[in-house]
Amino acid sequence: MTLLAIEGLTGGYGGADILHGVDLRVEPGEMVVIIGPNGAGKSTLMKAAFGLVKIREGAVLFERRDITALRPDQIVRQGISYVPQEQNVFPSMTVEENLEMGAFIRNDDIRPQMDRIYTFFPRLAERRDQVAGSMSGGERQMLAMGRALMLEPKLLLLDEPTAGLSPIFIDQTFERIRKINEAGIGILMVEQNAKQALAVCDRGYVLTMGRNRVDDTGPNLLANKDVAEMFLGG
Amino acid sequence: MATDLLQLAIYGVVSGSILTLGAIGVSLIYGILRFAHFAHGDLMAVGAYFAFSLVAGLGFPLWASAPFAVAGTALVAVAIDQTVYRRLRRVSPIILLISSFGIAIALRSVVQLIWGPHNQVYASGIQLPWRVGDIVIKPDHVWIVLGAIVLVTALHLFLTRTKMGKAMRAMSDNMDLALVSGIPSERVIVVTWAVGGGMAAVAGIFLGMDTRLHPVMGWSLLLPVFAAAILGGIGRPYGAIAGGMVIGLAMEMSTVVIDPTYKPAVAFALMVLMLIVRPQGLFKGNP
Amino acid sequence: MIQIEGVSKAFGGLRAVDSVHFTVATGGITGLIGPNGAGKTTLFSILAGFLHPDEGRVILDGEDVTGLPPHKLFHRGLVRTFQIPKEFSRMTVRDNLMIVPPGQSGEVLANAWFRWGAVRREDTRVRAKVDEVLEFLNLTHVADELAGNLSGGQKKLLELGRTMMIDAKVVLLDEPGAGVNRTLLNNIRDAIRRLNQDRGYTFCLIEHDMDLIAQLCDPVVVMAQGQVLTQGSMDEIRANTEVQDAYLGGGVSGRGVSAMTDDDIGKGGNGATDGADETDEEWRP
Amino acid sequence: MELGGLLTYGVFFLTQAGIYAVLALGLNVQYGLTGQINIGVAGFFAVGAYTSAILTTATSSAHLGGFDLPFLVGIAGAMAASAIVAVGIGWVTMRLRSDYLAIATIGIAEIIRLAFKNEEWLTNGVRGIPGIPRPFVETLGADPLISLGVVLGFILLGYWMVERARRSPWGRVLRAIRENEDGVMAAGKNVARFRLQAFVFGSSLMGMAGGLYAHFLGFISPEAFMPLYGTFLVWVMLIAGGAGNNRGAVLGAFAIWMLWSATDSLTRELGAEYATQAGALRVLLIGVLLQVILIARPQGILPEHGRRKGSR
Repeated sequence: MTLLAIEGLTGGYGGADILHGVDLRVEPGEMVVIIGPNGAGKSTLMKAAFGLVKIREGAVLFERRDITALRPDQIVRQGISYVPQEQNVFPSMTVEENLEMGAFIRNDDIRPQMDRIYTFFPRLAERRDQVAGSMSGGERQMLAMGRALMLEPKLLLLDEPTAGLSPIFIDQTFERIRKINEAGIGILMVEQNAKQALAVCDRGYVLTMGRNRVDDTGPNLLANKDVAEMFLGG
Repeated sequence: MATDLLQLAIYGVVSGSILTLGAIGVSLIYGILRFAHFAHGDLMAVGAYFAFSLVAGLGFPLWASAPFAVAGTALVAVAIDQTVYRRLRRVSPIILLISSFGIAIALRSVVQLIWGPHNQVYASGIQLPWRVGDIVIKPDHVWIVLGAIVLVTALHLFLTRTKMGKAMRAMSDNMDLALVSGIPSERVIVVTWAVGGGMAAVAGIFLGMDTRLHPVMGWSLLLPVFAAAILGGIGRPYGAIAGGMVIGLAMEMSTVVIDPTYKPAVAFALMVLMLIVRPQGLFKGNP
Repeated sequence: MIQIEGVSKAFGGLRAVDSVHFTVATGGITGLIGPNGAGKTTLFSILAGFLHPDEGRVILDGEDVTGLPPHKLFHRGLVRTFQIPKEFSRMTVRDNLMIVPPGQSGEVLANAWFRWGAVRREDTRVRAKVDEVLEFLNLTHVADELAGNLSGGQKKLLELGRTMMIDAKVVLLDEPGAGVNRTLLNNIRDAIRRLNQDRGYTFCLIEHDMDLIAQLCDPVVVMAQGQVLTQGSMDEIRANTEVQDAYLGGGVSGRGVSAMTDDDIGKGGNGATDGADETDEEWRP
Repeated sequence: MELGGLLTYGVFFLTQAGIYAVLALGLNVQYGLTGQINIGVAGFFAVGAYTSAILTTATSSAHLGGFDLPFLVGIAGAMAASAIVAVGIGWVTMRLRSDYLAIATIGIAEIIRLAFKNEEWLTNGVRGIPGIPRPFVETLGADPLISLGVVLGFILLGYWMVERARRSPWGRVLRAIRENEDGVMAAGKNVARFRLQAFVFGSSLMGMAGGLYAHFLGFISPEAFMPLYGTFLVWVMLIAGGAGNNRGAVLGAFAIWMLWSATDSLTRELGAEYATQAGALRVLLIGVLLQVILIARPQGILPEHGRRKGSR
């Protein structure tokens, strides 16, 4: 059963449409990356999947259920977590509190999941009582992912998880995302660092001007000469 | 002179305690709903009068009527939010502010309608003060300060230990992220009003103990309450504690040099000074 | 026209703009490109006086204008537009443009009362100028429409129209083509070209539509991670592998633009140990 | 009520409503055109009233002055004094968010009220200032119709000033600031200066209304101002009439004043012993009315659609 299916999505903010009939799917356990030049509508597409963008036409299906019209808080309950690109932590709250907020809708014991996250991100365990606002960018990104994982989602949406990070941290972040994915969690992410992202993902979509251009496996896209040119036009 | 100052400092801590309780509510509401709630002073008056009804009407002791007054005021605050503010939230904070100004006036009229325009007291007769050297301390003052400490501690525990309290902080920190985390914003807003209203009721009761009850009692405290909230960084409940104490002490201590009538002017001057020098407050407030 | 000399700006620890040097040549159209977060818009904000640089100088026409407020720079003929158009949505298109000319006598309140005749006459002149600008931009048919009802592309044209209302010397355009349909995009492109050729406007524009850049701009300056990566003609830029890398990411090390460490991003982090934090744990849900 | 009495009442009613209309016009400059929230309307009103009273009354040992100056000088002084107060408060708050201005105006109004009550050398304290001459009493006599005429004249003047300001390039800039401040800055205008001008202009109109009030009643004391209700009524008038629309402001003032006066009959119906309750009930009704308007018809009776044609 396809995990996430986006079909013929058209929409945007307010008046102007940014997306024009985009199709995309994520199979269970798959890692899918969306790349494309700035302004292509990558982040908008991801937000649309999460109910944060006005959708005029098309549908978003999650495990064959139509979630097109649901609000973000309802979509969370379906098993999708979303990590925004910026402002993705609660700055005045501690690491531990941030994680708790990630699990707000859960009423069962969240301790085991929190322990798993601390083992996976040892840095967060060290800083569990530190307020998020005082942490470095890389640590915040870990925390943001940790918060989203607290729900034990089936699908994780990541919006440019490596933006603003130093090279060494970029490598680590991709490594961690791959490990999360290996555990069976579907991943859909938007990335600027297209080469690295394509190298780790199963499949990739290239978006330009709010439309699908190419989709293929990561290695194939990486080898595709047209893809590089798409970023620089011509 | 030294004893005079110490005596004034005691009064300052007492009124600082009252201001703190009011300013915390203002700050909580601002943090989550992003508007300056001008009816907060009058919510304080409503709380004070609820308690008065139980004391004067049913003969309850004041401490026993306080919980009912707190619950009643919290209910009033939530009811106002659900009937009026909720409908205006999507419009703009400016409209909410104007609306709350109207609510302030309406609440005061209701108080006047039900309880009359005159001064009232919880207990007549003179309280026997304690004397420590030349310092005079009224038992009521001790209760006020202790009560404020207990409440602030309780609020602190609520905000740091309970899921709902944390959700309130989360919403005030980053509204969008709270939404995508699945935090139910409407429920948090209702709780915010209940907590803010409850704290206001206690502040009103304390104010009534300290002085007297009067329909305008809350409105006259609105300026110092906001001064305290702004001083502490509006939207920061913890800042409100410091802000409340600074304003309370400054207002009382200033009476050494200026006419006591102008106490509000002292709060005003401090607030204006703050706005010029450091608009974000002592502790960085919400932008 | 504009010389940018070692301009830097940091937010918190993030060096959004990091000792940038380049020159916007008089009478040219300079393109400014680069991946998201490269610091292009921040640089524009500094040039137009909306932000104060931490370091460096901005020279306009030989004069140091670093740190002058927007309205002063405006009066010197330096105008910017915004990525998201800042139109006055509940005012008519015409009024949006009539606002612009600086120092209108009717902006002095007393003149509105006591010299109404003169104010009217001046307004008539401004109105004529507005009509001309609207004509130029093909917007005449929407002159009395509320600006908020315009399409994205029309709003971009309106932004351009504002710069025409004062005879600007240098115009900084922030993504004039973003979210604009093809037809209107050609319209915008022609307007920019005519303003440049016929009226001698100097442009510097941020744009992600590389076709538009290729058609209009020479030279093109590429920014990445707050710094200028390279500059040259669009053909040179396309051939430059560094630029491709900047857009596609990867192959980062030793590129010279990656001086930013993670420690720069947030305060308080134990920067020295960051990066050494490899985990071998598997993620088990 | 016999005809003569009715007529007297009508003149009295119109004069008072007219004074409120001037206040509403002043507030319209601040809120309607600029989006500024002034909760201290009554403060600027009081400054105007006292200034004009002190300038025009005969010399008295009870308060500062009086200076026995002509009525028009009094009004000019009233406008100037309110403007000066507004410059002070505006200078501090113009660069800040609008809610800070709102809080600051509460403070300034409160301080003004306290000062007028306590500084006896200046205002004769709670005993007030009597004997304020009616407008042009020496040349035209003391007929209430003269006062009404004068007030109506000032409404026209105020309306003309505000309307012209609104239609001028100055008003255009203000509307633009309300829409998008950054855009106005990018267009090279000094936003803070325009805001301050609007605030001061509006406040001086409130001062003008205060002056008219003093001359109309002939006696003022701190109690005469109902500090808060003064402010509140003016707000309801403006919101009901249509913020941003000058005709709306004037219409709102007359309509709400009519409603306010009509509810006055409540007081009489209930009898003297319930007078205070009746008063409170009236205020409550107006408070509820404001909420109803904000929810049901926020644009008021006459919406500001004039902005479409704006500067024609």
